[in-house]
Amino acid sequence: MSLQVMGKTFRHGVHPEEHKEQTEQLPIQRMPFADRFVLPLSQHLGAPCKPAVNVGQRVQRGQVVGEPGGFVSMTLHSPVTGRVAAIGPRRHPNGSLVPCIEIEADPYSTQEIATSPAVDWESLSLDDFILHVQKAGLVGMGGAAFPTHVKYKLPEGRRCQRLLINGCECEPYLTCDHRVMVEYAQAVVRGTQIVATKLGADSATIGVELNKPDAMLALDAAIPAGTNIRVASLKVKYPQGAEKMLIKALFGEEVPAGKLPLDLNIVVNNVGTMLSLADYFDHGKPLIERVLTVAGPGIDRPANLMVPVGTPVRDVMRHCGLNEETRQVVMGGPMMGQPLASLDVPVLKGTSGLLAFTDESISHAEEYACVRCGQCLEACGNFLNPSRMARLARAGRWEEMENAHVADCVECGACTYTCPSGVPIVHLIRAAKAAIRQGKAKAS
Amino acid sequence: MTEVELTISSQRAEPSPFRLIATLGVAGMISGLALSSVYQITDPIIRANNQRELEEAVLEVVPGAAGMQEVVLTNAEATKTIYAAYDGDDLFLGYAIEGSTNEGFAGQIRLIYGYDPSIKRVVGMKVLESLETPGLGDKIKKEKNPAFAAQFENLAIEPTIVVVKDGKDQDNEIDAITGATISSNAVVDAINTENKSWLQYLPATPPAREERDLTNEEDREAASGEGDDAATDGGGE
Amino acid sequence: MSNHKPADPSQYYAEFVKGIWKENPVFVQVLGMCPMLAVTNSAMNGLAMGCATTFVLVCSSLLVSSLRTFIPKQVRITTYIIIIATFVTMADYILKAAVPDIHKELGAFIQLIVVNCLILGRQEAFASRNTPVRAVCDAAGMAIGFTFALLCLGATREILGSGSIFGFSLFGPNYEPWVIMILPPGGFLMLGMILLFFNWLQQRKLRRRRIAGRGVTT
Amino acid sequence: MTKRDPHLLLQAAPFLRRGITTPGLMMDVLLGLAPLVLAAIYFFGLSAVLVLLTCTIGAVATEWALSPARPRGSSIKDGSAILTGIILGLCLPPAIPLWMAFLGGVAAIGLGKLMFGGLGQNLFNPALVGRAFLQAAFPTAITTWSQQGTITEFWGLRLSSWYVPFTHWVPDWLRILLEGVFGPQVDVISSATPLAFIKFGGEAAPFNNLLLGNTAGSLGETCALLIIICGIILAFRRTFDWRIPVSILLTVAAASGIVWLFNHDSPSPLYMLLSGGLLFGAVYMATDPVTSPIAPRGAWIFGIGVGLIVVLIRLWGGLPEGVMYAILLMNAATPLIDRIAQPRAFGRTITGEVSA
Repeated sequence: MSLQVMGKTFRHGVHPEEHKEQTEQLPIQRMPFADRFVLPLSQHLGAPCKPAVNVGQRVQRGQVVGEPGGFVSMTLHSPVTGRVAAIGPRRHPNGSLVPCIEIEADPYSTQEIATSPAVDWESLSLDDFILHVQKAGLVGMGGAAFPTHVKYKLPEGRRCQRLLINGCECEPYLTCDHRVMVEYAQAVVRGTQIVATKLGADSATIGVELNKPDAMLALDAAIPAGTNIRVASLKVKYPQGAEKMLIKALFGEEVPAGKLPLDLNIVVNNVGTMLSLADYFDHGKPLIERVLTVAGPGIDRPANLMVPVGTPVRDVMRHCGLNEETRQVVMGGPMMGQPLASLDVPVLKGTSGLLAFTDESISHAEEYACVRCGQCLEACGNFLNPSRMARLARAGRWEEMENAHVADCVECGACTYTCPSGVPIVHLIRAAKAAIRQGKAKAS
Repeated sequence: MTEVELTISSQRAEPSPFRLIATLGVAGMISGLALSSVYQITDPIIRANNQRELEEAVLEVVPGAAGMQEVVLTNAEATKTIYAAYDGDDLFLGYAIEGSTNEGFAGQIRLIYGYDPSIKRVVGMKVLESLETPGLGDKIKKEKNPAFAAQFENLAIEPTIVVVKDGKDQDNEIDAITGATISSNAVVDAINTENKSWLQYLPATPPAREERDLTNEEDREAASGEGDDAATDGGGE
Repeated sequence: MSNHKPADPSQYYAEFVKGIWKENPVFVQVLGMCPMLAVTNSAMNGLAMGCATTFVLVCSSLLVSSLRTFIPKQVRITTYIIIIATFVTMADYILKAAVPDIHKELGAFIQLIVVNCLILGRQEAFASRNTPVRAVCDAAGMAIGFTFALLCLGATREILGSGSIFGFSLFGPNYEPWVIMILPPGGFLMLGMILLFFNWLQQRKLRRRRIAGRGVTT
Repeated sequence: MTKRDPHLLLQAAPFLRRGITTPGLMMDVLLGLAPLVLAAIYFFGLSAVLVLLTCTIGAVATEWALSPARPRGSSIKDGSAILTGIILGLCLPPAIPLWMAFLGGVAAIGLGKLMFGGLGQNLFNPALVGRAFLQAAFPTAITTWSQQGTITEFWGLRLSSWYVPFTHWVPDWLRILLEGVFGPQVDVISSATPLAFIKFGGEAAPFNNLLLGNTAGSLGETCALLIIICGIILAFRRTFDWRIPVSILLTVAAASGIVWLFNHDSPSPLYMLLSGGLLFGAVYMATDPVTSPIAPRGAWIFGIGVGLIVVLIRLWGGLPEGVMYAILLMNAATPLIDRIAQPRAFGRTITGEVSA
């Protein structure tokens, strides 16, 4: 066994209660097909894709319904066999109305996936490989939904020296990556191997926090002999899943502010992305479904579910038994997730979890005056001064905030989690960032 | 005509340097005149005030004194004026010696104390000037706290005067003011320093009372009548 | 400017009264803080300082206003300073001769009246633009306002800091003086409180006026 | 179909909170002070209770009366006023007249906190402002220390506690009444603190007395051992930044140690550490988060500054004790320290440039 017992970690950060016991032992189940699917044309960072189908047209599961609208854009596939019911604005989980393709499922279909046969990745050139990743519709599945192929487009003078697979899953409640690593260890390792080979990485590291020993064992067992893939153990800490923190924890190197891991010749991917990538190259199956965790005190039957992308949240909730007392539904993790105003929004490619909180479980933080206790400084993995940021944001002193490196903030929420005075620090920072962006837009 | 108007208006806008200097000169001259006349009137009064103050201090620190006269002491480095005090019958009572120190809590303290050579004791002390903290250090002043000053009314000086806390029991001890040890120390230090420097140079026999002295009622009245005379006689510095 | 208007006694009265309350140099204009804070540790000192300032202010206003047409613009400040300094030095001598004890307490602050911005300010803002009578009215008003302020501060500080007023003990020998009140920080504290009080008065007046105004309209 | 589900609460992330609140932190400090309060009562009897209670009442009443928050008094809930009152009480002498203690509480909150805009805005430690106000206003009363043991009975009270406001005098009827209720009342026999002893010529107090608190001094500052133990516990609970007391104490020890090496007449480092209000100040007052630097590097600078000023005042200043002024001075320097001692942001150099 090559497992380290003592995990590595970064400095600062917080230790929220994990709450993972609800679902971490539950095997991944398949979610039945819903009646209707809503596919926002923009489920990723970058340009939205262009619809490639017409209203009324029949589509097969896995068929392309949207073509990329540029390099930083993705192909979109139908998650279901059925008929295009509408193309038009629908509610996005973030509350805004965005152009979507709405597909009505065919209740009598066998739901065969329209696949091309497995791709012979070994013979592909790097550029063709990148094109294929784009065609597979792969985005970062940790939450940010950054188009995966863009990460592989190495700029001049950079190379992928180290491939880093992020299996931290540091957000409380979420266990989907955990289950993926346990149940699809082979595929995850295979995906890692494909990317490492194609990018010519010297080594590949899968970072897993110590609270998932079974995942570490499964991955370790799945790594074929003679490869330079290894599993590294990390202490449990939030926000270790933030890529810069993860790099610091594992390699002790700091990604310069405002730069990308690539500047240190590192490429970081999520384990879920590796699973989908392996699926595509081995079975020709594009990203049309993903694993997510449905949990929280407001859920009667918590589960790790394989859910077709585009499934309405309401259907998922109904499937898992949303109970009456639920007062808040969050898409994503409890630290960085998005509160939902409506359940009639679709599951996206980047959705890692759906959490329901009841009245008692919601932390109503009563706000007191900031006493400059410094807890937020000790929480901030980016070594910023959140207390000062909040103060400046309240005063509208944007320029000083920029000088205090507000742009470096990854909005992990650790400061707000830890603040004894209940100051909504990260919320203020987000508002400030928006105001700064607006000011800049106006100025230019 | 227009030319004349022009010159006038330009003069108004920009007066010649001469006019500026002249204005200032005149202003300065008038001011000087006014001040010198006020000075002429007030200066004798001010001098008399100072003299009276000194006298009062001398008479206060030597109990029973009614008159004084200056005595000039000389040692190797310097000279010092002290004051001999006499009672109503011109009998010598003791000396009044001025002392000062910079070791006060808030800087300089000036004081005067009475010394009776016949019994070798300090017989009185008065603070002339101090910046000590009101309510604390300024208790060295008699008018603020009679108890402290009273300790100097019969105080042995041999070997030196010593400041103690929690009650005096020797003749040469001074009980410090609570919370103002530094001020108390400063007063005693000032006296000790003067004693050390000057007591050995005191005349062997007390100086006899001279004829004319400002402490006499008639003389003082005369002095304030003829200001200049009084200033030269009494100032003496 | 206004010297062409016919003289109206009520106007003089207005010039006189404004400095005492409405435009009080200390409480409203917050001028002359240096002597204000430095010498007001007793009512007597405050009063004496006020009188000295009154003397200087009234005399120099009269002189400046009388000579205003003769003094060239370029050297006016210098001339004002000469005039003010003369009266200040006079006041210094007179106080020294008449009340040596108080003079000793006030010390250098008598000389520092020269740089009291209230005095130079009145010359520049008022005396140099108005007739002598108006100037004297204004100066007297301002000076009385200033004296009143000094007296207020001096009295409160003396009462709290020494338990006496004008040297007369108010509370008997058992009074525990607040030493801080006679020290410089006490000056700041007391001034702050008095300014607070004045602002409160003003706001209350405004509020009342607003309420009264509303009453008329409805 | 895309309407909002009305029962859903929209609240920004994060949805989890650590569950530690500011009042909780204040309570932590209060619990950390409890042993000192008990020790004060043990050493100084009922007087200690009265002084602490009066200070606290003064502080809380001022917070209630002057705070602009609506509803009135809601700012009392954070517990900071109570804490200020107790800390102020612990740094006062046991025999201080109660009306002065009350006034100290008023000044602490009024001048020290609310004037700056309330909790979190104040530049100076409120308790110290109250203490400094009393020191400046009533220098005699606040430096009249009574020796422990002058009152043997717990119920015996110091007569000076009962002075009628604005005076130093107790009317006869009150005296008789008090003696009827509490037994004999005693006039204060003043006694110098260990620091005053050594400063103004006298013998040093034995170390075990300093350690166990058997000396004259303020209510809370005498028992060094207890302060050290409570301080260590609070530091481990991360109630305050351990760097501040540690750097203060190390600096005092080092600076006075150097002086002591050259001049054995000056107090030894150990004596400096254990006597006076140094330990109490370093543990409970310098660590006030509002008025001390927030970043770790700033905490070190702050602590070293306090330590140096303490040694300067104690050895060369006119006062026997300098902890209060040292902390107040460094409080004033805190915004400046915070400006120069920001944490080094991730991926940046210490000057904020993007690291290469």
